[in-house]
Amino acid sequence: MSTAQTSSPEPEENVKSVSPTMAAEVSGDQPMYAGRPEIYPRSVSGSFRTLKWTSLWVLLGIYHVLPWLRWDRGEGFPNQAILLDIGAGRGYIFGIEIWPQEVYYLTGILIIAAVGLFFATSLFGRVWCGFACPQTVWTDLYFWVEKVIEGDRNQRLKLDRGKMTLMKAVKKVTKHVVWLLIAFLMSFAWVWYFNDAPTVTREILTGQAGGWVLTFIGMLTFMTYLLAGWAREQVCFYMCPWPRFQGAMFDEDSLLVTYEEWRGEPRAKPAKGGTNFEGRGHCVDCSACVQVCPTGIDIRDGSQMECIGCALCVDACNAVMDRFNLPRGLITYDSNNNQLARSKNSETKLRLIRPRTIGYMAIMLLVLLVMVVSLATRTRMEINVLHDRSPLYVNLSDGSIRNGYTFKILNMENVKKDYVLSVEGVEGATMTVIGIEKNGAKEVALPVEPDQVVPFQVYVRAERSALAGSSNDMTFILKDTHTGVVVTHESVFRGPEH
Amino acid sequence: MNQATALGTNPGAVAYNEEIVKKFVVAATFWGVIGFIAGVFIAFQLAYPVLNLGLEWTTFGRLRPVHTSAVIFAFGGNIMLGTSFYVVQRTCRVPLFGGPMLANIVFWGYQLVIVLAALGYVLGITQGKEYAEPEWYVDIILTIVWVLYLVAFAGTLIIRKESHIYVANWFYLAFILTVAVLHIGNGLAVPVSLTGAKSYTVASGVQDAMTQWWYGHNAVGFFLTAGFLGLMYYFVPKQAERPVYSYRLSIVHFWTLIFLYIWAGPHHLHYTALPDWAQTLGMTFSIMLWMPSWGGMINGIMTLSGAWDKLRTDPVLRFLVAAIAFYGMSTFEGPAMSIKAVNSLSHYTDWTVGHVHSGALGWVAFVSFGALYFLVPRLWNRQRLYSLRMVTWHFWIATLGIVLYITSMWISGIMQGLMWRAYDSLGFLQYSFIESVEAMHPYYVIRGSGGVLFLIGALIMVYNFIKTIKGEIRSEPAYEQAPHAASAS
Amino acid sequence: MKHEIFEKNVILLAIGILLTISIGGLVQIVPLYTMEQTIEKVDGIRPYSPLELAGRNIYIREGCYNCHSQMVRPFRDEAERYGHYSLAAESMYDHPFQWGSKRTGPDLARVGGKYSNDWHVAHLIDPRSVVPESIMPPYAFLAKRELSFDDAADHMKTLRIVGVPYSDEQIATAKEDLRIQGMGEAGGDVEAFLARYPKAKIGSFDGDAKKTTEMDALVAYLQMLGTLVDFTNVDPETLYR
Amino acid sequence: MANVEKDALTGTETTGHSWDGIQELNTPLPKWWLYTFYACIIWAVGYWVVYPAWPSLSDYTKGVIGYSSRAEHAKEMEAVKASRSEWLGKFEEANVSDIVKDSQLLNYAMAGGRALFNENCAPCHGAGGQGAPGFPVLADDDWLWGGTLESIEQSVRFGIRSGHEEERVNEMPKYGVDGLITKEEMAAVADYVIGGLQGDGAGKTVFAEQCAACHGEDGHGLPEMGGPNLSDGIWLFGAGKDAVLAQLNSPKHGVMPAWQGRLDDVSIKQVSIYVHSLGGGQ
Repeated sequence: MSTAQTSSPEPEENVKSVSPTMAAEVSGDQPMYAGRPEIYPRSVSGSFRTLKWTSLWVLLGIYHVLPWLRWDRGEGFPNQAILLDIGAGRGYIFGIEIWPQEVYYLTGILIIAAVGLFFATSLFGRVWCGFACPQTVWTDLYFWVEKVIEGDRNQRLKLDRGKMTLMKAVKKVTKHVVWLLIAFLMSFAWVWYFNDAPTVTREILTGQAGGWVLTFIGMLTFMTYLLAGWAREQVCFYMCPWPRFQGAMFDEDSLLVTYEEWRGEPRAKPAKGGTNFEGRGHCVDCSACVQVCPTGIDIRDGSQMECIGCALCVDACNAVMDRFNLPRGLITYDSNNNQLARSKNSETKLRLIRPRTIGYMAIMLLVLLVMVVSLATRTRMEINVLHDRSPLYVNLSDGSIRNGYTFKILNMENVKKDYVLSVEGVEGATMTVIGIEKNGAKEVALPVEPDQVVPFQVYVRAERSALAGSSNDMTFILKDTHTGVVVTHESVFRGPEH
Repeated sequence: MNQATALGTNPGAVAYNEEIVKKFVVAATFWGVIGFIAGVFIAFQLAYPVLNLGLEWTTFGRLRPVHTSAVIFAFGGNIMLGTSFYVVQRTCRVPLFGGPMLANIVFWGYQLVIVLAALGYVLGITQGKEYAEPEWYVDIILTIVWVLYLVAFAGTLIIRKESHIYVANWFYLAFILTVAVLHIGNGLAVPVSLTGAKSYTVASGVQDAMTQWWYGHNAVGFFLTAGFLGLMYYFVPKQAERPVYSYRLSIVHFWTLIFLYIWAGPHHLHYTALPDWAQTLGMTFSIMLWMPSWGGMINGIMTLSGAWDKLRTDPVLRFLVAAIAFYGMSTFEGPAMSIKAVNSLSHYTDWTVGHVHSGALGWVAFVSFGALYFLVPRLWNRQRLYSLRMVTWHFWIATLGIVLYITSMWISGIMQGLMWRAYDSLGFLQYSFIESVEAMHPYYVIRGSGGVLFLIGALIMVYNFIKTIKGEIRSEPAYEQAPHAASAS
Repeated sequence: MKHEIFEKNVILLAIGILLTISIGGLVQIVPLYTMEQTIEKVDGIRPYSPLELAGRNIYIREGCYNCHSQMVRPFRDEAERYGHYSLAAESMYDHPFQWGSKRTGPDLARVGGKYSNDWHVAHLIDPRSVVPESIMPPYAFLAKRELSFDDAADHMKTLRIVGVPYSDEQIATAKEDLRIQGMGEAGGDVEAFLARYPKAKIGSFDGDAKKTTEMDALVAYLQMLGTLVDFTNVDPETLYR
Repeated sequence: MANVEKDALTGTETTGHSWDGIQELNTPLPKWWLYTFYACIIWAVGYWVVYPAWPSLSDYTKGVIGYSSRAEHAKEMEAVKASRSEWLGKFEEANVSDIVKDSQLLNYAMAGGRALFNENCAPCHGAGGQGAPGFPVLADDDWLWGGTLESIEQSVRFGIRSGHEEERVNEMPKYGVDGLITKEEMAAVADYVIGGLQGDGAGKTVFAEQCAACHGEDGHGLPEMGGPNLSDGIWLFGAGKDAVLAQLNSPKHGVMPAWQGRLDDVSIKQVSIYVHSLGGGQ
């Protein structure tokens, strides 16, 4: 089987430019450990770069702005559109309020996220890694800062190889300060999602913020700075599991950043002013694709784990192809099948709709549907009933039987409610509620304050003759007198063996 | 690789004992399916308790050990024994020590242990220690079988024709030796009578707890991690046709892994009546274990990195890549969960179950599937598998199953933990326990569905194997790589 | 590379592995036996009575530990939900320990005396007849099956070998004690029994005094769990370790 | 080393060995791996210094901050207690019947009372007040000394035959032992009582003469003086003729301690409210 190594005419040269992960070539006693070779990506422009900028600013914008949106929920309730109040155990997403026992929506979101990743990967390869992953977004931003302060690739190379001067020191310090500021802003924004953003901002700026907030900000600032400033592509190479999953999720029809090896090879530098590309490949070996790569690889070695699919090399190569009046797309977003077809000059086909993508779509839609339906039909009141365990039932002095229940009403709405409780299933059963109903009634009115869980001690009493056996099914019915909404809860009524 | 010739050809002409590997492959596949079915069944028991059927033999309490033992020891064990016999012969270039006779005794002895143990669980014969449920008489048989296994394996290493012992075999050897030590140490018990099944463990209370999790954690550590790393070190470079990434890393992470792993047991006993000092050791060593565990991941993934372009066309490689990814994820999640503050929330909840299954389904089962798909056509001397497309479908379906499983257990576990410690505005416990049970229902349904998908994937594999062994080839579009320069013109 | 010596010699490699893996286990397990403060000094801990032991064996047989822990951790919520945190002393006669690792159901370390016998029996026969939301399997067969524990004395002798301090008297009266605890006065001298096993719960747990069933044994065990130590008499600081 | 080759793709050397076609590269380890490993070790060492960690055969290193998970827990529980003190003030001021009218205070009292009950009362009265032979059921509506909040609070505070100066006390005469009535009369009145206090025979006469003063004319009991209701089928010392005869012959008398002094005022209020709720809240 032929692999990339047999196809490279000049492997040595290849080696030099590739493999940032590999140590310098040392024969004999190699070092036990090797540091990370610094990467100096050159800036580039083109359609994918534009897309990447757009994605970067849109995502950063959303992330930093979202918590500042307001949403009126009435007196005494947070007016932040998106807020995860851990202390109170509430999540607010615009008009939706989530209680702890409704966290299953999060499962839905996670499933959609995971399947969505599979879906996107099966269509377009590692678009997530290339354009949307926080690691990519912040690293990209850090690259940009680096470029603005220290200059483009060649200037940076020169700067780093040169001696320490005042100018160099100033540049370096400035860069790291800006990096830290960005990291700080990132972590600051994180905290906004869990606190009232204006309040917590004021608290931090006036030094009144609590220990947890500061710890979080400190940790996240440090981690962002470390990961985007120092670790960079190593996170993708070694630590993150998604590159592997996505690698496994490609198929023959997935569009990936691909070098058209059959067209580009044998590569060679063009003769002076040369326009003759007879008998040679279209690759002019300018190494532009290598220079712009944020992970420092050579895409011409074929699909690699290190490639995050950002397509900057496509932009770089297209510019070169234009210069030589060669067809664009020597490096291109393409599928394995299309490459096969192209190389044989047969018809190419963009197969976005295939059993797999349909399957992923279906699952995502299904989960989404379940979530929407359950959100739309969920009642904002809930009851929990716990039947007493000791005693299981009580014989009363008039010969009737009584069962005790710990009854909890969750009023998830922001208004005070008057509920009416009744029971069904046991003939003639009456209820007493501690502190509310002393004498026994078929219906008991239970008031509950807004956004509260209130427990009640409920006793149900029934005649022995009304019981069919030791365990009788019984249903509690709670009715909201304002809205007419009814929720029920199955329970049991215990009595003696007959 | 030349697809036209059969895959099992043996150019060195060493008379490897492959019959025994075949047996283990069949047994592993069989027990795997049994274990997955048992898992799906007990998962649905938690969602729909009526599935306990009202019979004493089919309650969750009795079937859960059937599931765990079937997947860990029957499926995983047969994979380990089978692949170690395959790998040790080829990497030593000698046939198995002890001949077919010894190998067969190991095989049938091991199957006997599995059957006796499983029968015992259903009938209520158990030692009551997780993952070490078999009673004393099964323990004794297993000890004998295991020693014979060691003889066959180490014997082959001794008579090897290669000058050096390959790294896969270090891991296999560590697995065999350590599991023996753990099994004996944790299994010490005095039977009530020689004619009865019941015995009482020698250790009690806190010492027994420590011994149990020294065993239990390292069953994971040496059975499901070190052992399967051994497997990985053969099948990944073999399937990828790439050299192993770093020999140095192998050495460093091998010794650090086996040294540190054994200390991590007490993190299963955080905040229990185990003294604080032991908990500290358990937690700190678990954290230190992080990098050595990842050493295996790096070696695996970087070995594959040279063969990345094959991923689109080699479905077997997919399983191996995903397995290593899951391994990396679990070995990150594990140390995180060993931190006492995290553990105080996660312990006793479904989060632990989700964590175990991301390792078990994602790492152990996937790397095993990869090895099985590699082995079957070679052992039975077929040109290729009956269908490579079906391997791909197995992969897509199984990954979806894992997603459903892990996400549901993750959320349900965290929610369970939060509900248990939730307080109302007056400072009293907000939820009764049963409310947390009730809240689990949707997750148990989702988890069960994930299990069903995983099982369907495995059944596709079984079908594929049966057809392959019959010698059939499915007519399907072949996987073809995009052209390289050499083939372009 | 010095590592070659391991790669060329199986015996050395094996010895290296064995030494490497031995250290952790030894350091963590041995001191638990030798260090005095490992098991707290508290009054009231006693070996299980024969009926409780039978119940405990049923608990193990049915795999209850797969879903129930017996280990209350020192957290506020657990203290308020279950009671005082569990001590090592409280499971010192547990061969094997049953601390568990999963709470599909609630912790049982202090379930003793919390609920009525009636509740336990009804719950074990059909959990959903008392707790509709429960997902526990039904154990109706326990109530139908008469307890067979004729070899209780052998079990206790075995436990004595592994360190449970059963007295000769306790072993000699094993059968009688089984009867007394399951039937009360009808079975024999209750006071003498209580002297042998203080705080044991006596009586026909399942309401049928004529025979002692597996249900009786299991409920007897559940009803004594966590009740032996009287924490009002324990200075908390003596428990720190 | 023999056969050292250079891998064409990466340019890294192999170790020169080959096993079944598998070769090994000799790539140096990534530095970040090493540093992260070191960082974990340093963190662990630091942790050992601070927390209890390393054992000897008889003791262990305690760590510089003297941490113990159980001591932490004790501190936390103290803090919980302290945080509840604001509630205690409200309880001190209010009397029990005011407390039950405030739903927050009621819930608070119920939760606190339940914990106190389990700790102090359940040993005799059973969890949830299910009772036991000789120990009254608190979960039913049959109250020996009255089931109103105030009556219950008084019973709890001063006890029954507790020796406290404000104890609740009564005594049933030893009809048999002291020969106050004849055997025949005893049998007759026992039959009358277990027969549901029906009929007109000798039993009724004896009852009216001897029992009605405490148990009431109709046998429905007189809670003011602790005379039990004999008509409701609820029996403290056992049902049936033998049990009734035994009680007539030589009555048993239950004793409950006075909790004033054992529990503080607020606790007594809470536990009284809880017990009151157990009985359905008369």
